[in-house]
Amino acid sequence: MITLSKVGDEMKKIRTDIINLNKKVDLPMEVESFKGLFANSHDCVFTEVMINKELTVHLVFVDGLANCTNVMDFILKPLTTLEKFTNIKDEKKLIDVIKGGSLYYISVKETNDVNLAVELLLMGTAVLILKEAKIAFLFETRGFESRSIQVPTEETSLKGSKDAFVETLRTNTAMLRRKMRTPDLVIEELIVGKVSKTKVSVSYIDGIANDQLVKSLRERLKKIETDQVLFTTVIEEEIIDSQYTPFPQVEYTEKPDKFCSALLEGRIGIIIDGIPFTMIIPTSIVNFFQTTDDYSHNYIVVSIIRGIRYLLAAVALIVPAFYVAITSFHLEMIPEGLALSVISTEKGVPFPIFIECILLSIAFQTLIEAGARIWSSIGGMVSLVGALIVGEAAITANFISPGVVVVVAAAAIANYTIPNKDFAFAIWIWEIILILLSSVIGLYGMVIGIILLIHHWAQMEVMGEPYLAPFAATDGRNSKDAIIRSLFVFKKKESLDEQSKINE
Amino acid sequence: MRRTLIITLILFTLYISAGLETMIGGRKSITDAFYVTTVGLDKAKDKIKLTIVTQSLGPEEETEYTKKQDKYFVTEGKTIFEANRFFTTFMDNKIFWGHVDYILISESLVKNGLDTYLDFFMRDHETRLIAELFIVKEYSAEESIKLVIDSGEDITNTLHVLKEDVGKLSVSGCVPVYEAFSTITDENCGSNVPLLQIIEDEKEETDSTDAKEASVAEDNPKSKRLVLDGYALLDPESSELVGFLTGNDARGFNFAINKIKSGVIVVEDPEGEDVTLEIIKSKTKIIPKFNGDKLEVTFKTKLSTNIAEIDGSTNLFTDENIELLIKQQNEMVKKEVKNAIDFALKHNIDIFPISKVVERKFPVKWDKIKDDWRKIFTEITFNVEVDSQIDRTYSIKEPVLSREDG
Amino acid sequence: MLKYIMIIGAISIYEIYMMVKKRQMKDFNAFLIFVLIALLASYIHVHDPFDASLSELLLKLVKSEYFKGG
Amino acid sequence: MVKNKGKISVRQALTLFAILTITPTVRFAASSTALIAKQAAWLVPTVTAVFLFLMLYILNILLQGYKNKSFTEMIYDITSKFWGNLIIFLYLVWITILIAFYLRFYSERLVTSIYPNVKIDIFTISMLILIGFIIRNGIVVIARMGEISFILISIVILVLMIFMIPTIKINNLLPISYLDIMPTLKASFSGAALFYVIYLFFFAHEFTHQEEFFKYGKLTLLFIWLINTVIILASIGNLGHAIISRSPLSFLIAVKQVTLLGVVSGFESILVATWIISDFIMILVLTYSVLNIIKSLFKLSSYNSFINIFLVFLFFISWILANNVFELQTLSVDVVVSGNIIMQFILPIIIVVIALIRKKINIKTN
Repeated sequence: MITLSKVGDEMKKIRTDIINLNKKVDLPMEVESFKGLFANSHDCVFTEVMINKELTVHLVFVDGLANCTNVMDFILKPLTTLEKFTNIKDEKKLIDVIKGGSLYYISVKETNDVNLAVELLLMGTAVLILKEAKIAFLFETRGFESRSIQVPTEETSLKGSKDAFVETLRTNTAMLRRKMRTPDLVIEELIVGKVSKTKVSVSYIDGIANDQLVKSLRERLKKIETDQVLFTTVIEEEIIDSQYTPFPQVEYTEKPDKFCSALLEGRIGIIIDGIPFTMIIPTSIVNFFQTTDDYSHNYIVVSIIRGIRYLLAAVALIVPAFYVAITSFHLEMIPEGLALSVISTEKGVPFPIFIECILLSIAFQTLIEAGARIWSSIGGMVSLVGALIVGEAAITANFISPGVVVVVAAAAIANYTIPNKDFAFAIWIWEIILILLSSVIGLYGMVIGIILLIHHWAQMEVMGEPYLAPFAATDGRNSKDAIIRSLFVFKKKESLDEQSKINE
Repeated sequence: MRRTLIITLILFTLYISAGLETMIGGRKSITDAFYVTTVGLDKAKDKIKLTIVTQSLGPEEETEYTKKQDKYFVTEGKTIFEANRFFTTFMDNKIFWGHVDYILISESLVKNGLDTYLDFFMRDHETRLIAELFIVKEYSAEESIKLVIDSGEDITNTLHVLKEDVGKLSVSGCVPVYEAFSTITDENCGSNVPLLQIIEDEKEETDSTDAKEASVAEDNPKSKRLVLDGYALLDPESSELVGFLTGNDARGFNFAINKIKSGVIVVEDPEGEDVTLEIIKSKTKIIPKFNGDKLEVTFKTKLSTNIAEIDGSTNLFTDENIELLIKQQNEMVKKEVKNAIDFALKHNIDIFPISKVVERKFPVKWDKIKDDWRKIFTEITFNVEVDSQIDRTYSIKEPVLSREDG
Repeated sequence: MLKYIMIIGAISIYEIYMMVKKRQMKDFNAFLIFVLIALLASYIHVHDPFDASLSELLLKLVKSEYFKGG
Repeated sequence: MVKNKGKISVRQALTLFAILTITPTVRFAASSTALIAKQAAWLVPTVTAVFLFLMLYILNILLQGYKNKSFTEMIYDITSKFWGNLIIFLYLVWITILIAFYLRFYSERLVTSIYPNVKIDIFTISMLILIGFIIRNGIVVIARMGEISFILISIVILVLMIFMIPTIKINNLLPISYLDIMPTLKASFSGAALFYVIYLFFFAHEFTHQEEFFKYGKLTLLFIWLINTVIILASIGNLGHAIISRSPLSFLIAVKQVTLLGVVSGFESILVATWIISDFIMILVLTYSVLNIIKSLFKLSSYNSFINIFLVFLFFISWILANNVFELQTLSVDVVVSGNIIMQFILPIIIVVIALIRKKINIKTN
């Protein structure tokens, strides 16, 4: 094993060039070039192989990406032990022999382009460099550790399939293929990220997905100028239209069945290599109220539950603001009995009700945040400290009135029922905005807030699809599945042809 | 980015202006409000005396439960609104009219007409039109409120119980403000308002013995108490007080206007012993008929009762005896309804109101006669028909006193 | 009055700036008319030169019963 | 992806129309009809619906004859340049007055109903700011907001109705005889003020699916008829025509009496909330029409620079319009109703008749 510690300034410059400008390097195909490029990287292995004592070739591969056993068994071993090779005197013969298939490897490539060699090297290929001929053979020896398919962690499902996407792109696409055995399933791949060179795959079903949508998505993805794609938002922020909104515009899923059913609805899925969450676009507000489990339960039950979800979202959004409005502006709207109990709980609390509401609302969010960040070994402490000590003490110390606790807690719990957590957070932000508005001028302020929210949704579009679809701007079509989950029997009628017609 | 900026700007300006109390004076904290639940209106020389009862929480005790406590305040003013404003001079809390449940008006005030006082309750945006109206006989509204509160009871609750139990005897009724208003505005029909009376326990009256009406502590023999008995009837045009219908006459009126829920009729068996019947269902139809120009009105009452108590020993459950009971019962009801009709004819006010029935039945003819309805009303011939039946008895069939062989 | 003039002035300056920026100067004349109307309206609102509101004038025109004390 | 970007479908436009009618309905339908037709007031919407049906039929002829043209362009095409300018100017003035009227009424109503101590300007100004902010997004966003508001408002009115049904007294709604024919017909004129559909035609060039106008028009008509009837039924059935005809906010008073199970009350807050939304949509849509008129009348390249100045002008005109709410109410009864009949009913019919005579369009086009 050889490592080169001496790094020329020239090499350094070339390296930065590659990163910054995505430029092709102009280096001769020899082992020194590789040594220069990977000077300080100890995981890059350079092996000198002596064939027939006179002939020396260099083998380069990245330890961990390439499968060492394969390299040993199928490249090194034949080269040094096989009679065909031990008799070779010059490189010309060697090339002929390798081309003749004596190194029996599935995909062997011959190239004299260093760029290609480097690119493939970083994907786990072993590079066999011939010094004089200035060419290299590339052996597909990819084989790295990857997580096996496991049960989804975030989206639990009662009756649905239990497999979840993993970090490896190829495994994920294989999962899709297994579920949808049709040549219409198209899986395109692009490379995004100047440094990370991440594979991003765009999948859709040809004939169902809108061609224009696919085209514009492809263009948007190609335009992305970024160093890395290690996080989903890097892609998300580039492909959405409205940047200034707390509301999610891309649906994430780690379940292949959900992904596939989205494809069948004519939507487009994006899988990023290295991220076990996939993105689905375009989305509209209804998508955030649906779960995959909806489709594995009785349709009447699911329809009712979906209706309740919308109602609860409205409760989460409005109730604290409404409480503030009626207790500080419109006393005539509180029933008498309730008014007296509100007064009795408010006695001695120093803050106005809206400040209590905001404080408590933030406190609930604090509990969530603390629960998410705390070490799992002491995780139980959050609920203990938060609910028991702080909550109880705050009420008994007259910091916060029980009435407000009830209202804000009801809103918070209603908020947690929203299936999509990104959406739930956005609703929470608007809840606070509404509280602020209604603390200024009561019900009127609240309604102004609601109008602003409706406007905010109305002007949002995801890849040209209205965010409020199918409640608005769809001409009444395509709205069968919004609140009421229709039977699959009915759905079948508007099979694939119908779908593609709608999406055109 | 520009859009977000604009939104933030709007929100910020709105929020800043929250501090400007001069601009937005609408905010009132709930803890500062005093909820008025009962209002009393009285006459004091040429002014109006306004009594308000507010519910607030009593002094905190060691237990968690804090009892609701009534407090009352009195002011005077030329109008109700003025009197209301005077409260602000000595009360630290804001008076809030949104939860007024009962309005008590003294008899002396209604003598000049009720309509002038209803306006305040109709106009104010806080008050609800479902508040119930009561007229207090003889005493002032303040006195009756004082009476209840001084005895340690809750006036609103007392009135509530009285109102809830009004159907047990059916000698009075409930009239919310909006209903009173719509009858007062109708020039042809008289309005009725339930009557609150204060009676002293010593001179007990026969028709108000129901134990639930007693609202004063029982061990105080000389105490006065509040009963809901009868109606005060108002003139259709001026809405001035014309007279009272009390006791069984009021029940007759209730029979006529279909407001009977339950009640007690005591009749005699063949031997002269009392048999008590309980009214379980009553329905009256007012049927107007034109004989030429002359109007004939029939009150057709359908009644069913239960036998609730038999004091004698005769077996009543024979066809003959039941007939006898029914006959007596018919006569009693007929008499009561007739009394109510007599009252109406005497004062010449259409209290039932028959005008509405005629309007519904003969809309075309009504159009011609509506202007001299008051004259026509005096000339109406009234018929009262009662068709009653005794439905069932309770757990036992034979009277307790009956022997095997008579 | 002064604050209204200031508001109208500020809006006009902003809008004219936007017009210049978007090369829509052919709208300028019409815009000027509107500014003048707005100024006129603010003047009427503040000083009430006719001593009557618009609805009074309109109602007088149709001989409404509103003025008959009924 | 949505086809026809920047345009709205006829269904969306008619949804906006349905919301436009809700504001006047809630405001005065019950009280103004109860004043004239008394207990028979609930029949008035049926009569009005007949007129509205006729109106929709006529407008359908016009719309089918001119595809992708706004009403101003139609008028220019049908009449001469001079008369066209005059008619459009009339519309401009009238709609401006209407907006000012509704703007003022909306703030007065809030102040009388739930904000007795608040300065009126706050509501007017905040509404204008909101409109100035939202109107820039164009008709597509307005239409979408309209659709969502439509769902919200319908649900609220439906729920309130369900709560009000038990307390409706049939006696308040009877008798009905031939004597009620004349008052009902007379009262239907005040209902004619509901035909705001013509104002939507000022942006008819932004409609798609125009051939569906009549189909969805009938559905909208059904909705309007239902809402009107139900609101009048509920108001008069609960409180009687005597109170309703005296009350400036009749439906609110009726809703105030609603209690659920004798415990839960205060539903008027929900009603007030829908008021604000429907008022907002109404003022928004009418302002959009006016801006379109201004654009074609002055041949502007864009109306964007006129939004702010027009809204400022609206603020003043809403104050100049009336001194107090009584004037406003009298104006509503004496002027606005008849003005509306002329501008929304007679004038469009005349235009269509002229168009038919001059053979610009023919009935068979639809």
